[in-house]
Amino acid sequence: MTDLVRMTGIEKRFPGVHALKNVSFDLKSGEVHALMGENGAGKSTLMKVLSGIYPKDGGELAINGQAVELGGPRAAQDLGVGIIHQELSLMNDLTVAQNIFIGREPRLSFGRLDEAALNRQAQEIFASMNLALDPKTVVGELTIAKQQMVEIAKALSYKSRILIMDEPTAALNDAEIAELFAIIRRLKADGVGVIYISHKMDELKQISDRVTVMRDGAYVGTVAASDTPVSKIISMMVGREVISEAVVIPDLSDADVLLDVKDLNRGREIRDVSFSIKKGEILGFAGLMGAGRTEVARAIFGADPKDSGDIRVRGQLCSISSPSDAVKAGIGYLSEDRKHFGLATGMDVRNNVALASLDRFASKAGVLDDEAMRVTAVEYIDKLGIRTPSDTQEVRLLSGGNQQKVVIAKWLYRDCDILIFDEPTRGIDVGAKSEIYKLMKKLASEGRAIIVISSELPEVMRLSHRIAVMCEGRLTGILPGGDETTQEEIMHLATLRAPVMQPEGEPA
Amino acid sequence: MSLANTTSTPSFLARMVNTGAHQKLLAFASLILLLIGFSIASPNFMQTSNMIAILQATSVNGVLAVAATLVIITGGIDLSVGTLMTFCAVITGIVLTNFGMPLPIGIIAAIGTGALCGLCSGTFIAKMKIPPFIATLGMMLILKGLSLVISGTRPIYFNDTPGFDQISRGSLIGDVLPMLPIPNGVLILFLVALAASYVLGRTVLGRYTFALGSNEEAVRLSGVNTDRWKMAVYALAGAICGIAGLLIASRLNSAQPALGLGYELEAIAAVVIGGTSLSGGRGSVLGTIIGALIMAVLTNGLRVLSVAQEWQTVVTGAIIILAVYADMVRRKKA
Amino acid sequence: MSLANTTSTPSFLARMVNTGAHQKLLAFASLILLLIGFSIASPNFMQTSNMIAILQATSVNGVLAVAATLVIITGGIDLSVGTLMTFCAVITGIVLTNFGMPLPIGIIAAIGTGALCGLCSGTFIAKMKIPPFIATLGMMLILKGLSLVISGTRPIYFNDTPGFDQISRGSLIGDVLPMLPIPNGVLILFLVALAASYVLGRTVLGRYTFALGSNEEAVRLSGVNTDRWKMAVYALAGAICGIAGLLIASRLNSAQPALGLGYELEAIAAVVIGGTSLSGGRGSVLGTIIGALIMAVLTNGLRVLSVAQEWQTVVTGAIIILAVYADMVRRKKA
Amino acid sequence: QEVYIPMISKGFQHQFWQAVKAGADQAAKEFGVTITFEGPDNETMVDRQIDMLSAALAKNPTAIGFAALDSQAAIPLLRQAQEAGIPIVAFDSGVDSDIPVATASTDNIAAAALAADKMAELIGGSGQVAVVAHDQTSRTGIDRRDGFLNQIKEKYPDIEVVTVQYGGGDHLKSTEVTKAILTANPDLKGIFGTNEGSAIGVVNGVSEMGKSDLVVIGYDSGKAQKDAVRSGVMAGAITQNPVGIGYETVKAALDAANGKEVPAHIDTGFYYYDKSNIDDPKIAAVLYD
Ligand SMILES: Nc1ncnc2c1ncn2[C@@H]1O[C@H](COP(=O)(O)OP(=O)(O)OP(=O)(O)O)[C@@H](O)[C@H]1O
Ligand SMILES: Nc1ncnc2c1ncn2[C@@H]1O[C@H](COP(=O)(O)OP(=O)(O)OP(=O)(O)O)[C@@H](O)[C@H]1O
Ligand SMILES: [Mg+2]
Ligand SMILES: [Mg+2]
Repeated sequence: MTDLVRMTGIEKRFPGVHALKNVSFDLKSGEVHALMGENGAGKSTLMKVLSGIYPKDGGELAINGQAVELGGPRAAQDLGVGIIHQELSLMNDLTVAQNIFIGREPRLSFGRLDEAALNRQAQEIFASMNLALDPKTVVGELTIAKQQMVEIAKALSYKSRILIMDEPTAALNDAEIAELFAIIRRLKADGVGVIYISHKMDELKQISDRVTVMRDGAYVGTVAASDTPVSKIISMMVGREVISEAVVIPDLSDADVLLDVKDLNRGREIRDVSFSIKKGEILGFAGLMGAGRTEVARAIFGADPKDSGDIRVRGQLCSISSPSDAVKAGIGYLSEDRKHFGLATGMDVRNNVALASLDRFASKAGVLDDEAMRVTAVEYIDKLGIRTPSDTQEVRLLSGGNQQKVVIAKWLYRDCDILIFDEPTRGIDVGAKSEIYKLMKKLASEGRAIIVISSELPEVMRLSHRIAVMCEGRLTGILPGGDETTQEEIMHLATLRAPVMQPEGEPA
Repeated sequence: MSLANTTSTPSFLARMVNTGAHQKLLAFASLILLLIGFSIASPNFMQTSNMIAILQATSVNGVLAVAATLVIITGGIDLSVGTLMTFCAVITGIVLTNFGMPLPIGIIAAIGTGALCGLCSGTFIAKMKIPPFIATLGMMLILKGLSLVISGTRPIYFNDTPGFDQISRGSLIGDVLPMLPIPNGVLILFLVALAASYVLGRTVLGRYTFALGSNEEAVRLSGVNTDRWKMAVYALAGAICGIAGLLIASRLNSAQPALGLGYELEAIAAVVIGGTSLSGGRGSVLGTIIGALIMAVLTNGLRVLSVAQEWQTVVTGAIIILAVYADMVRRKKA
Repeated sequence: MSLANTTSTPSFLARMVNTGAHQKLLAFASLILLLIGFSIASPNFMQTSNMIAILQATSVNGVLAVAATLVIITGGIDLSVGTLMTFCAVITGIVLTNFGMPLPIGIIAAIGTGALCGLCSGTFIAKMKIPPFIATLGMMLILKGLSLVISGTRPIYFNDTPGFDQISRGSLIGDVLPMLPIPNGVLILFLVALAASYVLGRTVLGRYTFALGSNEEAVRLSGVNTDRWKMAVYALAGAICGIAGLLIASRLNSAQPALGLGYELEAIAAVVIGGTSLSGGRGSVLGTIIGALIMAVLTNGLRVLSVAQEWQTVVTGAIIILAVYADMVRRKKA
Repeated sequence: QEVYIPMISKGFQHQFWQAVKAGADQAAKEFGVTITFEGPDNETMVDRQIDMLSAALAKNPTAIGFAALDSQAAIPLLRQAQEAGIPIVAFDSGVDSDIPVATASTDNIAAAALAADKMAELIGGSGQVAVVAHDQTSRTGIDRRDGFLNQIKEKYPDIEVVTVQYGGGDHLKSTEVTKAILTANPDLKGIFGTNEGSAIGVVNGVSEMGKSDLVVIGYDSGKAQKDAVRSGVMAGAITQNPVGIGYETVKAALDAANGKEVPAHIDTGFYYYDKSNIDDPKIAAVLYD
């Protein structure tokens, strides 16, 4: 087999960061080569060098055996390099099909667009992905998971020989991941080389042929995926073993109910959702993409208006019409979309950590104590292992996983009694993940109530004391956590569609 | 998983009306309400001649607002539309009156000058990375000064070019349908709007216009030469300002070199009232035209009602806020 | 995992100068270059009296630009700064001249009126979700009209309030240091800029100003009452316009009700030349002051050189573009 | 039927136009007619003025008073009015057409020439002077500037007009313009300000620069200008008779509508006033606050 890509001695520096130190990497035709490493290890940066977005500061890059200097993304595309970016880079105001074919629209004469062909071709790609998506939907209206699918479709449409996938499954759940893997296998069979970046360790064995590990911007090693235990790879990444502990379900029979949601409704997205959560409990929310979990969380938090429904905190009826009401009532919500809803990306780490709690740093006259903010930020940088040159670095310059940690830090510091985490570990590396799990468990044991929405079933199962499952806006059931519940049971509830004609008043 | 059903693409006109048809019809409602209100308040308002006066008053502003729409959809802004219009008018005046060229050359000169100046702004913005506000503010001042310089600070009259005033004042429609003496200026506005709508909705340039405003970086990362397309949008907007220059010169049968300042704000206001977002990525020419009509109806109606001038200003301000507010409320409901 | 290196927080003043100190110093370079250029071109330019005249000319515009800076950092825009200034001046005139109140009441009236009108704009924007451009355009027209209405379209003179003109024209510094007769207007600009810098850099309001411009939705989802803070920013900007109203009224020893239109564009230009981004989230008062100085030096210098008016406009436009371009190039290098 | 006469002016907010409006209002009251008075924000907005004229025509007026911003641009609409039998009276400036039945205006060129004579007299027939004008392109701006410049050129060869700069009639801008002129020309002996805003700007600029020996000649009146003349900061000023212009326009319009003969040209006159004659009843009558 020929080497599609050969990178040797790649160097890249940013102000204050030596992001790539003498990194080597190669890719063969027809293989899936996984690239692993902690948050901020330099994976995305290496891929951006390969796809012509960043110029490299040193080293050699050969594509199809030819040494090349890439002048820009177009040059890389022309050499057959396609990339799915870690951070979604879509045009929210355009439709799905228009996004996929941006720059390569089917044209008629005189620069006219062939919109019919555009939609048809997009539809063909979706069909090949087994994806139900109207090509004419405006991208901004899609959930983050669907947007991720659009990114994948876009990358596939290039029919690239070298396909880079930077955390394509971060926002996907098992069903979609299975579809994606089927696609990857087809591509492999066609001789496409795939570079696959993910923090989900279980995916490695399923899909990859070789694994390259990076740490702190440097190359650590390359191993065959089939005969290397995952624990070995993890220790290569983290430099130590990561133990995963099974969930221990505390006895909460005497605990007070902290949050009680009754008959929450909003349009077709949320239908009669009722549940309650006790002090010290971790309630997991499972469901397929678009099941309505995010919608429920946003409605409780006051981010979206609700049609009806009562929310009681500690038995007290709360009228929550805005997030500030929710925070006052002691509810915090970590959004699934950090870029749009979680971070003030132009501001620095320090301010983002303090964003929900500025009042705590202010004197009566409203003057801020910057020193106290710095101390706090540094404390969380340390606690969560946020990789940043300083607490005054703008968050947009951090790696994806480190940005996620900043959002988590913001809510940890706010210290709410009820915390809703929507996809909290999106893009977070294994080591940090288990740290975050530990933190959540600690928060719960301190008497808080935690809701975890996650598309990763193992995550839900490893954390939750109880598991709520949603399908099409309805809460289809609440299962006990721990070993008693199997993935199959959850999946059954997650696909439990409502009968077409649901009789009035029947419980969901 | 099921497959989405493929629907066929509707015809262009249907699409034009349909793109967020709901919204547009609702914005239309503010306009209709204004028309009804003024008709009730004054019997003189709803005359054919006054309706035509309103349309005529919209023509120049409307064309400028269409130009501004294109730029604003890319996420930029164009403060130079008014003075560019004047500059093009002056150039036409020189070509036709001082050089005695035939009319078609004058028309080409106006549109060409507009495109060229637009291209300049576009180059400043795309290549030199100057913020659109500054680049077009600079152009606005440069063109304002140059108009005065090349005209010798004097108006240029088109008395030697018979028929020049017919470009805007004549009425091809009126010649055929005498009851409907719609001036050509209005016809031209309509054609410009239709063409701009077509470009936006159906061509590659239009697609990139929206894409640039939506997420320029993503477009660039997709390998599109964003600089070139951005320059093209500004050049097209400039060419449209050239048409506005012809219209105003024809309406005044003269090129008034000092005119044009303040027109940019009115054009941008029409665009925003029409529902185009100043942050780019969304907008429509139809909305802009409705926005321009709202402004023109408001101004004319208050005058016909003989409202004192200082109160006209107050009421105009209040109604602009209310119209947009009503639109917001309706959109939320829709 | 590495730990971020902990740096200690420098003092406020050091911080003010240091926040992107590099950049600011470089923006300063354009200003210095202009000063040097004009000094060489005209021996009359570099006189103390002319330097003071330039500072004096900056004072009103500078204060307005500071107000605009706050709003622009939130990602908004304020087109009403000029007419609000006039409105506040007129209110002061009525309070002092028509009602014969003592001076302090007049000062409070101006600032209070400004804050109230700013709060109105803020409410339209935050509560009624009207785009800032439209809300403040509406306010601009409303205030323009109201100034004429309440003044009876006549200027109001402050002859009965002795010392009123000293607010801007007197020189407390000059009384102490006769060689440095810096007018109070300039001192006030300096104080306003310092206060606004402090608010932006050190207070909760300032932090939210930046945060709103950076990502409003994220701030809202952090449980912050974004509406209230946004209204506060507009109110503060309005109060600063009130100060500008006092300054201009004092300089003209009268409230001129027709003045004010066009000042908004100059203010915004100063802000953008000073490096504040119109898309919000970043900016500085120091930059704005430099921007306002660049504009004032340019205007004064060209007048001192007796450049013909039409060419003054052309050159101003070109230099604005060049100054910002030079800034861009330098920043990229830095 | 109600007699309605719209006045389409060149401006609105300026004190000069407000004085014209006051005269028109006075006539309206006296003759029992309804008037409206409108004008664009500044004197460059030729097309805006035409839109105003269109709206006025929609109201089926008895007659129209019109101060044209451009001598030709409005002719088609004026013709339309003529065809509808609506008489037009031009005021302030004429129109290149015989449609207006009368024109009530001031001879700005002669008035500015008078300002030049006074300036020459006061500075002793030689030295440097400057002009702070209000507008580069409007009729009044051009006439007053050129009236002054031509008179100086023709009659006073020892006087040099060093610069003409424009402050847009804005008090503050005119102040800054004046200061820049004074900086550039330390030997300047006099400045002519061509309208109220310009003249006040000159006075402000001169006083802010601490110059006391400068001859300032203004134009129009207004409280500040009258005060400046009284206190001697301003040597004197030209005044037109804006109240008279407004009054005569309405009167002529009404007469024309009633089929009476009206004089084709109504010269409302101009005067030079200074400390000595400012309280003269004839002068005081044409000054406004
Ligand atoms: N444009 C930039 N400017 C400054 N620093 C940057 C920039 N881009 C990346 N970095 C830094 O380079 C390092 C590597 O980042 P990179 O995004 O490659 O990490 P990653 O391995 O993809 O991490 P993750 O798993 O969190 O996505 C990080 O420390 C990051 O903060
Ligand atoms: N901004 C939006 N505009 C329109 N529809 C939306 C929007 N956000 C979500 N939806 C729709 O609401 C439904 C519920 O979506 P939601 O994001 O709550 O699902 P979820 O269970 O959180 O799944 P995911 O794993 O995708 O986050 C879906 O049908 C989705 O398409
Ligand atoms: Mg990454
Ligand atoms: Mg979700």
